[in-house]
Amino acid sequence: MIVPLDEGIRELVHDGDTVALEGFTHLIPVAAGHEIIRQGLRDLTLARMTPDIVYDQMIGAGCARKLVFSWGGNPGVGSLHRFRDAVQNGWPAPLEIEEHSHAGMANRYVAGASGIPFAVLRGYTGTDLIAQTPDITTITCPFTGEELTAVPALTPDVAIVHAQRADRAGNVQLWGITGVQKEAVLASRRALVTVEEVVDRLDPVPGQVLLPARVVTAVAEAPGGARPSYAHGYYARDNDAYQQWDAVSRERETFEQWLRTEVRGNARPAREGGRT
Amino acid sequence: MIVPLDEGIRELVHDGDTVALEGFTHLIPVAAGHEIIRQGLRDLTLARMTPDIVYDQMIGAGCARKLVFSWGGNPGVGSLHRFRDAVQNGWPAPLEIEEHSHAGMANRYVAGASGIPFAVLRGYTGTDLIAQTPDITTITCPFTGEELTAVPALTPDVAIVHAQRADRAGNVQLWGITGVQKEAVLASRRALVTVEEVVDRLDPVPGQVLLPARVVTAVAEAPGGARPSYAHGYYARDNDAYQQWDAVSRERETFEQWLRTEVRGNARPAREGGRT
Amino acid sequence: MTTTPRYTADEMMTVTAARFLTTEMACFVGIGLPSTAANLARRTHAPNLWMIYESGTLGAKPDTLPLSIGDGILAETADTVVSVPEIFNYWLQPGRIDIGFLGAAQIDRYANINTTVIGDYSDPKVRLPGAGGAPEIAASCREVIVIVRQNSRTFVESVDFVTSVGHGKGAGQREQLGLTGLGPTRVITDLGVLEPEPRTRELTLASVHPGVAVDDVRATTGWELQVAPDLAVTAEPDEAELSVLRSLTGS
Amino acid sequence: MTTTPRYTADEMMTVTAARFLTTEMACFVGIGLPSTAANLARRTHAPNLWMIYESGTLGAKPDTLPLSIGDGILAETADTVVSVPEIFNYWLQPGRIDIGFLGAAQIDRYANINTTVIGDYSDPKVRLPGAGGAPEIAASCREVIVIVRQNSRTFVESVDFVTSVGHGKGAGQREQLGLTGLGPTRVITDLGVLEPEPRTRELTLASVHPGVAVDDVRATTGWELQVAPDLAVTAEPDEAELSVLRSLTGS
Repeated sequence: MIVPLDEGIRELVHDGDTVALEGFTHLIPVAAGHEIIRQGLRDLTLARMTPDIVYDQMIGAGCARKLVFSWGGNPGVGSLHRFRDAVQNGWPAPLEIEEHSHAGMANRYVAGASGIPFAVLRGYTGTDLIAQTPDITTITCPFTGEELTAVPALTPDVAIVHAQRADRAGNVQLWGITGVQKEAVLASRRALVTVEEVVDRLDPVPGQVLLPARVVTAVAEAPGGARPSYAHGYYARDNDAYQQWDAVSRERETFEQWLRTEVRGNARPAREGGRT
Repeated sequence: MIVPLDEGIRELVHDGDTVALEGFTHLIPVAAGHEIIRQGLRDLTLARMTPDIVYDQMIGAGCARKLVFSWGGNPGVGSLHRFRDAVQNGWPAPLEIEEHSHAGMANRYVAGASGIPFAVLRGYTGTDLIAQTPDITTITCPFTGEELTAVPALTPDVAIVHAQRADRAGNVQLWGITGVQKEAVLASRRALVTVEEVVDRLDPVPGQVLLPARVVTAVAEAPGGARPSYAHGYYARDNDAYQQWDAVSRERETFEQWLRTEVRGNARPAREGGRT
Repeated sequence: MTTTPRYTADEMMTVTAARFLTTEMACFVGIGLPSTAANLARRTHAPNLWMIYESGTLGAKPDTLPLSIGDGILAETADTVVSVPEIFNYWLQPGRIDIGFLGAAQIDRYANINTTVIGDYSDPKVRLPGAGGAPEIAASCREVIVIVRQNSRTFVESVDFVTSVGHGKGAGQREQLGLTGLGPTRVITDLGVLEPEPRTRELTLASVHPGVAVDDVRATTGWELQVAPDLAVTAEPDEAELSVLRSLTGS
Repeated sequence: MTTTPRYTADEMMTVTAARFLTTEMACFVGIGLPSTAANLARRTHAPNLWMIYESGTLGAKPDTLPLSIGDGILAETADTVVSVPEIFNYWLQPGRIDIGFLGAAQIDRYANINTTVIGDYSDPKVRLPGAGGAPEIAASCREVIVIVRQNSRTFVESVDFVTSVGHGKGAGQREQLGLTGLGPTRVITDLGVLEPEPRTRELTLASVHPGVAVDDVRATTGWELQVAPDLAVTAEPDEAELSVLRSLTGS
C-alpha cells in the first residue's frame, strides 16, 4: 500500500495509458509528474481540467501523445510555452488535443465515478467546441422534450493526486480546495496518491475529503510533492516559481537545460518518497 | 431572515404546495411538521425519501393529498399505521402515492439542485415500480447505446430541514449524517430551516454542510425541533418514542387523542422558535 | 424431561449469515437482521468488514447495535460520512460493494423480493414500507444475501410486487436486464440456507439447520422446493458466536 | 509642462467595472482584472459582494489579491468550499449567480468571446489557454460583464473561435439556443464602456472614459462602431477608489 514514489509510478503507469494528474491549483502532484518524466514514459494521454506547468513539463519532455483538458495555462501568469510549441510546431512530438469546458470535464469525471457512461449538463451550446470535440452531443429530456448536452464518462487508467496525509492503511485525507480529485480517483481504474506525510491516525479536519483505502491502489510519501503549488496547512504557493517558469519554458534550450538539471539529474522526490 | 416558526410556516407554506421535509433519520424537522398540522394546511404533496412518524402524523391529520417517497416506515420498528390507513382505507382522506427507490429520489433532488430537468442512473430495471410510477423511463446513452434509467427533477415549492446552527445572517450549518438536505434545499423554490440555535459565528465542524444564507428563505429557532429524532452534538435519538408511536398510531382514536393533546393543544415549539 | 435448546432459530440464522461475511469485504447493511449479522461478523472472524449504511456512513464501527440506518453512533465511528446521493451514485452504482444484505416480505423461487405491497398495488391488503435502497442494492452489489424467516406467507410461488429483482424469471435474465451484480447467491432463513441452482437459478435447499427436517422446509415454501444433491447440515453456532451475539442483542 | 495623469487607463477600467457590482450580488470571479475589480468593489461600496471562484470557494473574502483562482487565502476566508463539480452543477448551472466576470482574447460585435485559439483551430497561429469555466459562465450567469483592453487585435469583426457565446448572431439568438442568462450586458475597456443595443444586441459605445475621443475607440474596434445617442463620459475614479485599488495591486 505505502510504496516509494518511483515504485508506485513503475507499477501503476504504463506507456500508452490515460493518466489524470488532478489538482485544481492546490495539491498538484508535481513530484509524481517529474517521476513520470524520469521514467521516460511515452504515448500517455494526459487528462486534466487545468493542465499547468507540470503538464507543460511532461509535454515538453515528450511523455504525451494527447491532452484532454479544459484550460491549459500558467495560472495568473499566461500561456504554457511547451504546450504551445507542441500544438503549434509538433515539438518534441505532435500533441493531439481533446478540448472541453470545465463544466464538461467535471461532469465527465462525475459520470466515471458514478459508473454510468455519460453525463448531462447545460453546456457548450452555441460554442465552436462542439465542432472540434467529437465527444460532445445533445440529448433530449424524456419528460420535457428540452434539449441538453451530453458528454461521455472519463475513466482514466490511472489517477494521480496529491494529498496532505494518509494513514498506514492507505486511507487518504485532503482539505482546502479539494477540486475534482475525489471524482478523478473514483473514475479511474487505478489510483496513486502522493502525500505530505503518512501518519498513525487521521484526525478529522473541517472541509476534508477522505478517500477510503479501498479506492486507492498505492500511496507514496512525497513531502513537498505539490511544489510549486501548495498544500493547505503545510506550505504556500510559490508564486515566483510560476512567474519564473514563463522564462524557463519560453525557449527549447532553456527548458531542456532545466529538465536535465532539475528533473532528470534529480531523483530527490522519489527517494524522499521512499524514505519514511 | 430569522423568524418565529409559526410565521415561517405561514409565509412559506401554502395549501396545495409540494413540500419536502427532509432528513435521513437524523435532523428530522418534526417541530415544523407539527406547526403545519396546527396551521391546518391542506392538499399538500409531501415529498421525502424516508417518510417516518412526522409524515405519519401529517397524513393522519389530513394535511396531505399525495406522498412522493421511496421508503415509508417507522425505522427499526415497523410500518406506519396512519400512512397505511390512508392508503388502504382513504382515512382521513385518500392519499395518492408516487413511489421511487432511494437512488431514484436522491437523483431527482440532484437534478433539481442542478437546474436540469432529469437525472440518469442505473436503477429500477426489472422492477414493478416502473409500471406504477409514470415518472420512470429509459434513456439511451448517445455514446455507447447502452440503455439506462431517467427520472425527472424534483423541484418542491418549499424545502423544510432542521440543522444544528445558523448565524444571524441566515447561514446554516449541519453535520453528522447530512443526507439529502443540501440537494432538497437547492432543488426547492423556497427553503425554511429550523435550527437548534442561532449563534454569532459558525465555527467550522468536520463533516459540515454549510447552506449559504442566499439559498435559505427563512430560519426559525426551534430547540429540540428534531425530537424524537436527533441532532448530532445536541441530543440523542429517542428510540422509545419511535417504539411508542406504534401503539399511539395503531388506532384512529388514540391517534386523534394524541393529536389533540400533543400538537393542536401545544404550540410550544412555535413559541420557542420565536423567543430568541 | 425436555432440554432447553442451546440457541434460538433466529440466533442460528444470524450466525449463519455472519459466517458468509469475510474480513475486508464491503457490505451494504440494512437495519434489523442484516445489521445484527454484519456486526456479529465484525466482532468475530471479520474485524475489517467495511460496513456501509445507506445514510452515508462508510466504514461504520458501532459499539452497539443501531436501531436505525442513521443512528448517531454510525456517523461517529465511520471512516467518513458522505451525502445520500453520493452513497448511491459513487459507491453502490459502480459496483464497489461486495455484499448487499436484504430482507423480504415476500420472496419467490427466483429470489425476487417484495417489500412494497401485499395484494393489489392500487387496493392493497397490506401496504409495506416500499423500496428504499433495495432495488439498486439488489442490482449493483457484487452479491446479495437475503435474510428472512421462512414461512409460507413469505416464500411464495410468485411475489405480489417485484420491488427488487433477484433472478427474474430464471437463468440469463439478470444479464438480459443489464444488472451488473450476481444477484442473490444465498437466502438464509431460520430453517436453512437456499441457493440458486447454478443452471436454472431456482432457489434450492442447500443446507438445513440442525434439527430441521427437509419436510419442515418444504411445508413452509410456496413452491415445490428442490433439494441440492449434496444437502448439508449447517454447523451449529459456537459459544463465542453466541456470546458475542447475545451481548449485541442484549438477550 | 505636462501634468502626470491622476490615474492610469487600467485603473479607470478597473474602477468602472467595480462600480457595476452592488453589495449582496453573487459574482463569479475570474483571475486578473475581474478579480481586482471585484475585490475593489467589496472593499468600497459593496462589502457584502459574494465572490465565487471556480475552484469551489463560495463567499471568499481574501485580504490580498489572489494570483490564481485557487489560492489558499480563498479557501481560508470562504463561507464554505465545495467541490469543482458542485460549483458548476449546483451553483452556476441553475442560475444562482448574478454576475459573471470574463476576459477575452478576441471579442466581436455581438460580444462573442474567443479564449481558445488565434487562427485556424487545427493549425493555430497562437494557441490560447482555452475555455475553462467561461462557456457556462457566459451561458448561465444572470448577466455577464467583460473586462478587456481595447485594441483592434482584440475587438474584431468576427472571432476566430466562439469559446463563449455572447449574443450569437444578434437579437433572439440566446433565447433560440436556450441560454438562460442575459449574456454580456457590458464590456468595460480602458477606453470606455460598450453595451448591447437593446434591439439588435450589437455592442455600442455607451460611455467614454475622460480624455478619450470617440474616434480613439472607433480606431481600435474592428467593426464600424455605433455610438449611443446619449453617449456619456465615465465618472473619474475618486480618491478612495484609487487608494484602495493601489493598496490591492501594490502600485
